[in-house]
Amino acid sequence: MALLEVSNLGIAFGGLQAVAQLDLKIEKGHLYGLIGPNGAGKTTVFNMLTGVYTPTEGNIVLDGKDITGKSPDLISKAGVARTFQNIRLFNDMTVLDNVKVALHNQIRYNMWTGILRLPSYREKEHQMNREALRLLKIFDLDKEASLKASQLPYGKQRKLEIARALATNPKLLLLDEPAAGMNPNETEELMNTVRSVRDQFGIAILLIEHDMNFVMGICEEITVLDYGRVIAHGDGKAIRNNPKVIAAYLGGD
Amino acid sequence: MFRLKNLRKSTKSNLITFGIVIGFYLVIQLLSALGMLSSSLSGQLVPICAYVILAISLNLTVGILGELSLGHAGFMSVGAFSGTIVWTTLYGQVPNWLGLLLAFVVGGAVAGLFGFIVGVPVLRLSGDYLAIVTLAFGEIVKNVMNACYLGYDSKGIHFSFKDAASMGMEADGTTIINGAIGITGIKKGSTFILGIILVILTLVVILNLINSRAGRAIKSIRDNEIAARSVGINITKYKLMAFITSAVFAGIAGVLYSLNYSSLVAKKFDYNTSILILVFVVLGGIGNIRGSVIAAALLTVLPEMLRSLNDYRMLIYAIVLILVMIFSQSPQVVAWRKRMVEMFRGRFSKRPQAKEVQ
Amino acid sequence: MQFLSYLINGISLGSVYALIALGYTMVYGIAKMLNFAHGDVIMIGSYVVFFAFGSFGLNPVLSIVLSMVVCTILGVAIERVAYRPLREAPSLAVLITAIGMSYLLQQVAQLMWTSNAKSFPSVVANSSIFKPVSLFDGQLTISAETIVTILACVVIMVLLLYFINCTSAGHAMQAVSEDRGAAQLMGVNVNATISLTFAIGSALAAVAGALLCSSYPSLQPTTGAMPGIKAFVAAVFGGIGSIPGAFLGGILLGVIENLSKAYISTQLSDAIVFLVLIVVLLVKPTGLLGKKVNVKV
Amino acid sequence: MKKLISAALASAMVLSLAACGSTDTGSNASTGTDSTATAEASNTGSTTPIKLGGIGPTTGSAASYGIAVMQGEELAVNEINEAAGYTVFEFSFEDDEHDAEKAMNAYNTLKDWGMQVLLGTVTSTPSLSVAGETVNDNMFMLTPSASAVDVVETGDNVFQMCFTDPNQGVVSADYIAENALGTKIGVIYDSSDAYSSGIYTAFKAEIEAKGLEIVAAESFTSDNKSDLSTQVTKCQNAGADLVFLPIYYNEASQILIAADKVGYKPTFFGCDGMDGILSIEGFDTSLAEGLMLLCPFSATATDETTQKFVASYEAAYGETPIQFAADAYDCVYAIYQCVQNGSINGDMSVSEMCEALKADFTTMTFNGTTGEGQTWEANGMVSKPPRVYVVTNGEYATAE
Repeated sequence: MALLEVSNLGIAFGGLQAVAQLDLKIEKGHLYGLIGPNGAGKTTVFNMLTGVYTPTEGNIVLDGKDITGKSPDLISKAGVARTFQNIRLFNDMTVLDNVKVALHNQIRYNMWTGILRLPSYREKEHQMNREALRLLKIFDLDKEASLKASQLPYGKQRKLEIARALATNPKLLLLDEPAAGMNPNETEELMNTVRSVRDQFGIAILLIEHDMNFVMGICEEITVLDYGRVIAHGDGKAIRNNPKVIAAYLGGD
Repeated sequence: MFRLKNLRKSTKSNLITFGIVIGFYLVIQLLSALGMLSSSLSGQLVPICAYVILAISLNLTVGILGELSLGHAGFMSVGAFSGTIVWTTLYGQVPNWLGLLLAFVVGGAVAGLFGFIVGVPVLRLSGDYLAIVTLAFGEIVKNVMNACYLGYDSKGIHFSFKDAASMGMEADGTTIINGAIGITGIKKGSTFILGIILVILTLVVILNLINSRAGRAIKSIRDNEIAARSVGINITKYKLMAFITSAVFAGIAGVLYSLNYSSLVAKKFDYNTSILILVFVVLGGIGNIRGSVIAAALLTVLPEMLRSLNDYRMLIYAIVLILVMIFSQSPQVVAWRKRMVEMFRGRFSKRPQAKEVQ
Repeated sequence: MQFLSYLINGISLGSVYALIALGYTMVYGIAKMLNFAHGDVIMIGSYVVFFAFGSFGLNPVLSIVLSMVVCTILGVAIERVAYRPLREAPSLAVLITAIGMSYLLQQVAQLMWTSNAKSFPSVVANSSIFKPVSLFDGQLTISAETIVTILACVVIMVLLLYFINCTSAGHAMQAVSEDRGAAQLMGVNVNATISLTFAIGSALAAVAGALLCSSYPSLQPTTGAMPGIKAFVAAVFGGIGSIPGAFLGGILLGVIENLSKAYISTQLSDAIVFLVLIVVLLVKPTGLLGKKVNVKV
Repeated sequence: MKKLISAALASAMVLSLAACGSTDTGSNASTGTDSTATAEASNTGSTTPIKLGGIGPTTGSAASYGIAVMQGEELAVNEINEAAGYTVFEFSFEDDEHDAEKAMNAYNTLKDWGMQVLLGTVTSTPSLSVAGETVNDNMFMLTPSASAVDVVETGDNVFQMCFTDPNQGVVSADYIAENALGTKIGVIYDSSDAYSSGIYTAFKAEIEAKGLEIVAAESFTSDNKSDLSTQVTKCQNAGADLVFLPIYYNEASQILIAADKVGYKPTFFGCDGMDGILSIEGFDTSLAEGLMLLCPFSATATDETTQKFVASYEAAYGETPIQFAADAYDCVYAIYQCVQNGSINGDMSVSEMCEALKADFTTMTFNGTTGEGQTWEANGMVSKPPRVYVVTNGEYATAE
């Protein structure tokens, strides 16, 4: 069975059908791309997968568990993590704390342990620091651990978002335009990082990206959306040659 | 390497805060021992402690959770009334230390309960709407307590929302809360040392909470609610945790405050008091606990220090408030201040000045 | 019949709240700040009318115009000196400054005019146009003040709606309200627009002050504070930022307050008003006529 | 850097406050002029000034009452000092904003100044807290206007110049019943105010004991007092032919105007807080025609003491004194009577002075602007003949 199975997913806002009849199947460890022109409903799909929006129809099954319409925090616990198109970091918290927040459900101790500084507080905090620094190191952010997140340059903020998402120990990672605003060198570097994350953590990654080189370069499977509906599905080569996709991107009728 | 440095940093900052509180206590003790402590200052010590606790606890809601509350005095009020009822009814029947302990526990618990009752529905709102609902809560508490008549006699407890006569008490009855007159004849239970102990307790609990797993969760909600949910934070739980903790300490501060005076009226806890506490928090720096401690203490004594200005006292206070806000918060003024500081540094430092850019 | 008389009392009070709430909602909707000093501008305006009309016997309309001029200058000056430097600062900083400004105005008023209450002469009492209306053989009287206040409210509401929707300055206001940065890029003079907002809000405060004190004639430096808060509640109740909402909220608030005084408890009427507010906001978090704002993820 | 600043600020604050304590701060109406005159020494031979402190609201919503008291006390002190030819009293008045906490601060500030007798506080709620503290310090406290009965019950060192609230309620009820002023009684009172609800509670019990019926008991609070029309309408609908108003004159004037608007003309009856209604700037006094009030003082009384007081008060402050000012004026003269008796002088400690004044007050008879032959009981309550005035032709006239 696939890691993520989405069937007949749809959502309407008022009278507007933003996404309809979406089927997705993502295997464990796969790198999967979701592309489409602006306004095609890609981010809306992410929002449904992570519980920000409640789908009006269809099912989302993660690892055999139905997570349709669950709240975002429960979906996070179930193993879906994400980044955001417009970066959403905890700006007034340090880089390290950004990651430690995401370890919330991984390393736990209760409120009283914290307030009374019971012995396990120290132990757990150390464990969190170690784990967080390990993640930051992967993204070459460990030197900036004590900076505020808002003090990081743009590219590093994107990376921090990925590091934070990984801290929740996901089975599936959703990346919303991870390469937006990056120059070719940075994009290249990011591609390597994404690949290595997949290899190191053995997780599936679903990403939205406008940079075709990026998508074609790393995604093993791609689904194309237009006006909220799937218009194509396949590997990079198949998509590139699909006339419907070309039409959609060129804005042809 | 880094880990130790980071831990040390927050611990060091907290230790300075405790140092300031203990230092304040020691200075006061010293002045007192030297006979240099004025009645004016000694009379303000307990209220200062109460306001410091209120400012710290409100900062948890405003600065750490990031939600504006204009009803903090409401929690203070329910805490003060419940704690004072416990204290006056138990007075003389149990040892004083036990009566005090119970008063504070009950005051904090009742305020916390109200925090829960108010918080559950209200925390779904945010921003100015949350602010206005908390303001409404504070005003409801004030109006209800103002119209509340409570007493007991041989037949049991009597209660009315109309007037004293409607309670229908026997002649031998004792009135506890007498409407607008409130509770009178309260035996003084609060002392400066008790106040300082409670300030330290508040600091320990709130600082430790902030620097723990729960505290990070609360801060993450403040910084970005959507992202917080996406990393698995149960925002309702942590919003409530912050809100209730804040209410509990407001209640405790209320008890500390009310047991310092022989009478207690609901009118005291109106929106002006809520706003006063908010002023402490904003002036001290939103989210800055140490700032709240210092601002609450300074702003409590400021109007007293201005007494010699007579009629112009509150006028000057208002002007100071506006100027301090502009001076500390306006981006332009802050930038200008920085430039001035640099200029002075440049002029007085021995280091050669940077070359002018061509 | 009794119910009707209570209802009229409620509408009378509500129309005053509505008038004040219009000013509140304007400033909030466009400058995005809670102007806690609004109630105190009302108080200053009332004093101006009191002296112009009551002491110097100026024509009531002229007195109100004079008061509008004074309040406009005052409102713009307050915005320029106290609020503008904090425009980019955290919104709480502006809130505290507004509170400081509220204290300041009250203190200045006390120093200038003492704290002794003044009995405000009704600006419409001897008017030849507006007369009290007597219904059911005199069993029910609607005072001239109430009629004028409601008329003023409706006229001002219509004018404001016209101004905001049909003039270029009004469009600029809407643009600033939607997105200050974008408006600036589009060439809207944000400072001037916000000043204009304060000017209009303060001019409305002068009218509100004259009518508030005509209906409830006790003028003290603290007169504006509580009606100010209540009107603010009314504005939130109706959906803050919405002009018809302020009108509806104000009237409803006055009616609820007076009916609970009449039938439930005079002591708890405020508690009931605030309770209704909480319930309304929980059911409809942006007020009765407020727009729902979606957060884009 | 920031830490340094905050630490510096904190220590500066502590030090400056300590300094405030050790030196006398300037005070509101300090009349402590250089006391060089020694010729006409008092009976005991000591000319050390006695330090009188006053507390009341001089800012905020109750400021008009506090300021009246301050002026009344100040006037009396000045007159006495001038007449005696040396500084009998030094006087300082502190603001309490009608708030218990601020009143305690004011009290402590006055203690630092060296206050020996407290003439305050003006309003009941702050009084209750301050009275508790004066008991601890054994400082003599004579309040001109804080009339809650709890104030004097706090301790035997606390005395009142005004009638207690229950006393006013009872006397009003008796007067109304005896003179058959009304059969159906309406009441409008301020439920958020200790003074007003205190009178109402006693009034209600007494009037019902006299067999009269209260048909409408309406209240308002300090928050919703701008609109009092519904309360008036309820009294009108209940058919009340006498409306009892145990409230202050500001709100009373609103009620009179509201009643006039709906054409409601019952007999209105007020207590001492009503005095001042005729001098409200802009108030149409014809609306108050027939208004009755139970009040120990009237600015139009013809006795010599009152006339002299009214004349010098008007000369000094440009306004007609209200009962608050008169009670305050009497407070100073009552203390002065004890000085003339030789029972107290400025060299006595606070506690000695308190004991001497307690002994004097419970035995002496005092004639002042608020009544002849005033005496005090050991519990601190004053006993003086109540007077009822009725407003006739825009003036107070003694009721028959």
